[in-house]
Amino acid sequence: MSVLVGPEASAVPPSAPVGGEGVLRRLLGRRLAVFGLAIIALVVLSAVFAPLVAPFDPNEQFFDGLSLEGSPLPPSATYWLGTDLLGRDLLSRLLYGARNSLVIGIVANGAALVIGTLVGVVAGYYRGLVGTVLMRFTDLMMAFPALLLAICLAAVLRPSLWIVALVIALVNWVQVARVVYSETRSLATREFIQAEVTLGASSSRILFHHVLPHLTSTVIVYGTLGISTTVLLEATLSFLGVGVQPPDASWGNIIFENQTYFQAAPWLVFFPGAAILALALAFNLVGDALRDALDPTEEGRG
Amino acid sequence: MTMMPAMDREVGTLAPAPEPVLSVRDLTISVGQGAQRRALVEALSFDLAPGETLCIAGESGSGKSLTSLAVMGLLPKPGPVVSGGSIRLAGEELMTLPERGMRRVRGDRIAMIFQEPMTSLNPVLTVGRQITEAIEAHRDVSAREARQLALEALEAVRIPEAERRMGQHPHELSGGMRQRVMIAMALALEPDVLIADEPTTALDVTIQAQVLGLLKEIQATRGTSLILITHDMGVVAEMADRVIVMRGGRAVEDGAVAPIFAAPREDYTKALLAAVPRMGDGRGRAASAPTRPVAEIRDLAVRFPLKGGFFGRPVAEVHAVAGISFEVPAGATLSLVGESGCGKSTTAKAIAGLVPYEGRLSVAGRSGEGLSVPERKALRRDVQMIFQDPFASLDPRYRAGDLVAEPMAIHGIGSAREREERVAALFERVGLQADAMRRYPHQFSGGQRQRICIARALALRPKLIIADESVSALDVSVQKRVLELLRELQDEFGIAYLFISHDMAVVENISDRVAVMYLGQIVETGTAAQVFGDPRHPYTRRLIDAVPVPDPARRRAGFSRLTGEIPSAVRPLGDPPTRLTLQDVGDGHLVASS
Amino acid sequence: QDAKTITVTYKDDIATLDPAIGYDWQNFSMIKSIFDGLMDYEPGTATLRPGLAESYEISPDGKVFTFKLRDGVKFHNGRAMTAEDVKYSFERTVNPATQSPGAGFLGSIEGFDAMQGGTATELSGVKVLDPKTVEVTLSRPDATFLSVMALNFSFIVPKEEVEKSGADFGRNPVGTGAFKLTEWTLGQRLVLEKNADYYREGAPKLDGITFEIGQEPVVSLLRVQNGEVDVPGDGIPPAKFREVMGNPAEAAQVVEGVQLHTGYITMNTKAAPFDDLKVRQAVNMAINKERIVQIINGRATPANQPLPPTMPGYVQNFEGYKYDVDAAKKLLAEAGHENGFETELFVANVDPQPRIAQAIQQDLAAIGIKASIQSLAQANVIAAGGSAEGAPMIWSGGMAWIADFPDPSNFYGPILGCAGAADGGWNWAKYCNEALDGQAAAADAMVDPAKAAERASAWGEVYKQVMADAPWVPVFNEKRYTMRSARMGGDDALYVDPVNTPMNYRYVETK
Amino acid sequence: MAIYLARRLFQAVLILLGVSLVTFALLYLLPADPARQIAGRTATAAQVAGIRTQLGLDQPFLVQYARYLGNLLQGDLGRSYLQRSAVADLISARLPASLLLMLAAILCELALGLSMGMLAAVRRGRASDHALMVTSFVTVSAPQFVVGLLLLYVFAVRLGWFPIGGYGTFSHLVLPALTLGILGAGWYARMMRSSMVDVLRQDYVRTARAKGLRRWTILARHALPNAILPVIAMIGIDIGLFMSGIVVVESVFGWPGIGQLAWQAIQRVDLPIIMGVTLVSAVAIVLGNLLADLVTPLIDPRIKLQ
Ligand SMILES: Nc1ncnc2c1ncn2[C@@H]1O[C@H](COP(=O)(O)OP(=O)(O)OP(=O)(O)O)[C@@H](O)[C@H]1O
Ligand SMILES: Nc1ncnc2c1ncn2[C@@H]1O[C@H](COP(=O)(O)OP(=O)(O)OP(=O)(O)O)[C@@H](O)[C@H]1O
Ligand SMILES: [Mg+2]
Ligand SMILES: [Mg+2]
Repeated sequence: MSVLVGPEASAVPPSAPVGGEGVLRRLLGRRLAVFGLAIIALVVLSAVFAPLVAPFDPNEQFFDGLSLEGSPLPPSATYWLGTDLLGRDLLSRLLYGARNSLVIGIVANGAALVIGTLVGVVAGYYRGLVGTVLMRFTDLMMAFPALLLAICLAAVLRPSLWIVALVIALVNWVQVARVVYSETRSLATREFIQAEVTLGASSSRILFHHVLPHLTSTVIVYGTLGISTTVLLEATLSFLGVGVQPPDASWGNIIFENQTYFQAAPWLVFFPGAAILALALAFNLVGDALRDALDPTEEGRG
Repeated sequence: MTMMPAMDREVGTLAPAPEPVLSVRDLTISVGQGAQRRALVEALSFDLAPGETLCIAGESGSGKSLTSLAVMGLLPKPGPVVSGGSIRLAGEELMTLPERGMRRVRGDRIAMIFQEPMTSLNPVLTVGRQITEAIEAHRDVSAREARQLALEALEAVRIPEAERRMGQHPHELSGGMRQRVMIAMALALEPDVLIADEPTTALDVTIQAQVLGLLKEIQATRGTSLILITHDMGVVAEMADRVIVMRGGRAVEDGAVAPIFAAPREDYTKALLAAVPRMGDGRGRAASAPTRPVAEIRDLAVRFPLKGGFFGRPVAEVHAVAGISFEVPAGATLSLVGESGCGKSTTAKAIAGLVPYEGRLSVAGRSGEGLSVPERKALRRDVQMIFQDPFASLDPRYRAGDLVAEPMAIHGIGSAREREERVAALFERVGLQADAMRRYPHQFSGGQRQRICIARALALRPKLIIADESVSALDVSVQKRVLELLRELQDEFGIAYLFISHDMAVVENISDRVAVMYLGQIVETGTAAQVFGDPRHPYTRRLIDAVPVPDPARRRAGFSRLTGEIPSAVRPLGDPPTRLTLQDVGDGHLVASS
Repeated sequence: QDAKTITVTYKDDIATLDPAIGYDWQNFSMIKSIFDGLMDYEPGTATLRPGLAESYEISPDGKVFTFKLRDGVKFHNGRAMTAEDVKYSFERTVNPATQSPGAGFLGSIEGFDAMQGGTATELSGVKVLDPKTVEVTLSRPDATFLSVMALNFSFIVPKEEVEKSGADFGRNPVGTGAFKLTEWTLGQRLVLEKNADYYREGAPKLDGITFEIGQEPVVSLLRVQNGEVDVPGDGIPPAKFREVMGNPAEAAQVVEGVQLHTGYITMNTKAAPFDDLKVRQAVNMAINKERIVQIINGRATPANQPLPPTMPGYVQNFEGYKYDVDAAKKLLAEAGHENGFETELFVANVDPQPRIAQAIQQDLAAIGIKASIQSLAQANVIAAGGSAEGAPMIWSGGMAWIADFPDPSNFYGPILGCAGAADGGWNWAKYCNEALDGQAAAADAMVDPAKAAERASAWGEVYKQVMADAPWVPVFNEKRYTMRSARMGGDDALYVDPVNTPMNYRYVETK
Repeated sequence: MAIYLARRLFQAVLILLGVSLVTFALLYLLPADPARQIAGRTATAAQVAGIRTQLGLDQPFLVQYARYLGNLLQGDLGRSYLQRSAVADLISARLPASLLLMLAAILCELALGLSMGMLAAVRRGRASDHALMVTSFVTVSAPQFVVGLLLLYVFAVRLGWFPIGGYGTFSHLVLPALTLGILGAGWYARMMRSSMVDVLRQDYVRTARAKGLRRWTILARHALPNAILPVIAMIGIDIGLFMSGIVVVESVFGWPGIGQLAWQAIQRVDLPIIMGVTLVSAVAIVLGNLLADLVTPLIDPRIKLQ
């Protein structure tokens, strides 16, 4: 009987610890994630230190920045990324514009993500009155045109970047909420959530400890894609007079004001577009890696 | 009732097997990379002759499921990988077979029944679809024929109202039914090799007997070879031609069934056999003086609407629980037994507050209805539930240790440090290594997960634990230890158990009282001694008779197969079943008048 | 494609074809080809000629105009036009219920105020003498009245059709014009068909015109290049200008002309700091107009006064304010703004306006004025300019004054006169010089056609004095560049017709 | 179910009321003066006041709103200030085109997005997965105006496969639907990949494989319905998102939809049109979401309507 007395016999040595502190380690263990982090760091640093790194004043309209007929100049030794329609240095504008675009893409988009997730999770879990009211409110917000809200806010308040950020947060959370809501509904039927209920876990504990972690992949998808779309949305809003006003640059409005010129001066659309893409992709890489790192079943994947 | 003719094969003799259908050589499965690499299955070899039944028994976590997954080429990715050895099917090497080739093998030539039926069935597809598609994938049949075959398969595993079940989704079925659906799916195609991973664990004895009978029948008519993974030595004795006993990833003993049962060579095998609970040797415990009941259930009824028709209006109702009353005495064990689908899990869920019910129940002096939030929380602290399907009830993103610590964290018991110590102690007591605390649910075997669930329920030392088939996935050795643990805790802290099981031997061993359920109602209840010693209701008798005996020499000649209408709890709207009245036949031994 | 029908594209919707209401540049000349007024212009010029009126007489005091109507003019519904229709049409425009944005143009007709005020249902100044004769009496002499008679708001509409269609007359226009509307699919296309009964010989030259609506200018250009479209109504988009001009084959299809247009910056003369003349003058000197013209690829000529060069009254050798940063700085310092100041510059948000605004911004910065740009939808800029507190600076581009009719008075009244300076008016500089208003009225009282030159120089004086007060910075006069497909013919002048944009539909032809 | 539907429709009406009230209030707050816009440049203050009275703009807010609602109930959305046409006419003339475009775009993005996402999930971690995901980000980050023009340039001007803008036939529909759909396709692809990756790990997928089903059968029948849940919710959202995309796409392709109408109205502050378009799109969005909510339980039977 001796064999049955001790703990389960095992042919294998105890395995090394895998998680917790491992999340960061696993994240850093992925080359792509590190690459993504590097790009993000690069963008953030160049935005912060734009005055130091930018070759020119972003708003200066150089006399030699335009051809005699008034056309912008393609990339050259002086103007690395070319000049814009007013003869300004595109590179400098991109560097300074990063400041505005980061506020939108990260702060506003992040706020939308947080609000949307909270609303969606709560509505999806507490069905009944709370859920219904929240979801119908979400529907209302969704049915309400964002542009209109923006225009009215702009007319009533003083247009500024933070107003745009506010509008974007107010508008974008809705989509997140919707998707999170439907996923939460489905998650709530899973047995491990029911098990949690029988343990006496409070709803908030269930929501934050057990439902939310399962939503990370959805939230990450929205967060990363949201970067591109919000940065572009900001441009539309600026155009309507709500946000960043000329001559201040943002990646979105550089694209927006030059998009009809994309054949005549492709660099004016390509470079800011590439910047947005790079930022979004970098976040995506990190997001993907983070999601994998948070997901124990992913352990062992390279 | 008819009896099948006795099998003509002699017990214990090996059918001559010149050409094995399946041949496994030096199979090694390991996990991790580089220095972290460790083997989960090591150098396992066996042959499977046509028509042979090979039982793989052994300790929980010894690599049984991994081995069968490896044969199917379905090891999870990322995860354990085959790092060596060969697997040949009728001479063809499967290890090197491309995916397309494997696809044709799977389902058709080798079929597998998975261990965890809840997660193994697709929640969004109807049961019927999931069976027919397997048929359609390999047979050139029309949709109608496929449906017909599927229906036959379902009827073969004795699912009541098979026709209607075809249109139901897995979550509408009881655990045992899901298991039978899995079996039907695998059997529908009559494969050459059938790998059944704990196929009858979730089944009550009567169904188990029928399913085993069915397996034998198919084996006899089709010459199917069977790999049966089970820890139930009764089943082994009943079914096996040959046995492999595994432990820690290695085969410790291997041979024909009779000699092994008669004269086990290895200590482990000996211990395993010794640990098997046997009917009739546990007298239950002496009926102690009736104490104040910890749970009182009065007229509990649960109905589920069955949707149908155009707008998804309910067309009928499942009377899963049709008005039952019972009490769980404090510090004692009440066992709920009964065939699959009779409403045991539903009763448990109602008591745990997971499904809406009618009737009244009170636990630990609190009524279950109209509670405030803190009252409900307090109630939940007193009542813990262990779910039938352990994998589904563990949050896959948490480490086992954290999962077990969870209830303590919820109720704010102890510091983090204390909790950790307590978790470690619990792990030890349920027979899990300390390092298991750091692993995630998917990295455990079925039995190990079951133990995590048990540890979690014990963490709070509640007044009542509802244990739904909680030891059925455990190998006998661990099962024995867990049962001992449950009993110790009961003695120590006065925990009462509502124990749901189909394993009559276990039930007889651990119960103070037993209630026998049939179609949502209780047909007989009394002390273990009363019910097992003097079963009055015919249904009870049938249950007891169906229990397999862990002795190949006493193998039954055949299995009873029920004929006629399979009873069902589905009834038209507004037509509740008539309530049975229970009569006292002496000393609180209640029997339904039939 | 049928040899004699052409396709024209526009981006914006055609709002209405009701002559009393339509006031967009797109529908303005469409209406001109569906309806007619008593007066008309020689094709391709700004020279008035009689239209539905065969002849007219002006009383010596310049207050009574007697129009003799042409014979045989029929509405598209077949009915002959009579003097009653003239009276009806004028009264319809003036009637407040019509809500005509151009009612004010008829303000000099006697009885206008009574009718607008609701105390009269008829214009006392309009009398039908006989079915072919109308007499219009003015409350004051008005030299522009004949031009007004050539303006859409005084075009003749048939009463029965107006009453039949009610508020939707603008969608079912019936006039006497060279074309009639045969199809209008909202938001998609309008088809005009030749009116075979048109009263003028030799017009129209086309059998039909199809207008395709909702086309992005860049795409319209692609379609022109592809031979699907004959005229891009919105012209050559700035983004494509260099490309088109750089391609000899395409450049040959471009017609260049002048426009009765001036782009200017207004400064709010009623509020600090622009209430100081020196500041306004300093700004006038600070703007580098050449550079701005360069930014828009040279599609304009720098301006120094409100009137465009082709307008009577333009002062040929007016010096204006020269670009001189140092002088500007000095003036600013004299005004007490050594360190400059902060202000706002409003601009409509359509390319290239925000760019021009940024160029202006940089020029202002050079003399120390920090102007922040408010780039808004046109309607919002207009609202800001008209509001009681006004807007410090507005760049007029995109909303700028294109003359309704080629007369110097047209650049004064609402945009520089006292009347327009009121709350909600169009005089964004809030410039109000009573004396100048008097001079302007005097000039407009010179009705005698013989005194045209004198009147022009009187107006020239008015604008010189405006520039002395410097409420505006005239920046440039935009040139018009339109394109036509190779199959389009007719005089180039028809494509840069000063009163018909993008072209004179009645006289252009296919080769 | 019928009760649920009735309740949801009732809620939908409430939502629409809410939208109309808020929109009306916001527009009321706008500084633009419609009477002045109508009256034109030459108008005197008295004229403007007259128009204001005629339009009832001098009434208190609630009176104006009540009257608007009253008219709305009779199907009257008012008349455009600048176009003078009935807003209902303007919208109904353009709505079919927009709906058609949206429908085509949804199909387009579903077809593209779901297949891209599924492919990426299946090839997870391989080069094709990375390529697909970069593509999806490119489509999401690319300005639609440029995408539209590029497509137009390549497929209409250069290759001549499709007409250069316009409306009417199927071939007119292809490029605008593609332009609008491409952006959404990126979203769907990303979304789909992530939920697919989750689903592909589930035990029931293993069961399906054990049955020897074809790869695509497993994907389409077993994985897709489970993975598509978050995507369904997105379709409801999409209708809202389209409202902004449609403005650009419609103008690039000369597509006579309400996007152009709305954009022009916003530029010109033509309040009745803004109001009307807002309401119509709100109806579309509310219905879209309702539909998504109704479809979800059909796909996931565990979810019950309540
Ligand atoms: N993904 C994984 N990663 C690491 N270890 C794993 C993984 N899956 C299984 N294991 C370990 O492999 C061993 C064998 O598991 P397996 O599922 O084959 O056991 P089993 O014999 O079927 O047990 P049971 O009877 O409990 O089902 C167990 O110790 C388990 O913890
Ligand atoms: N959500 C549901 N919807 C419809 N029917 C259900 C639902 N849940 C359970 N049922 C039905 O209720 C009956 C009782 O189910 P229950 O799970 O209680 O059985 P059980 O006694 O636990 O059986 P087993 O031993 O097989 O687990 C079954 O007929 C089952 O099909
Ligand atoms: Mg197992
Ligand atoms: Mg059960």
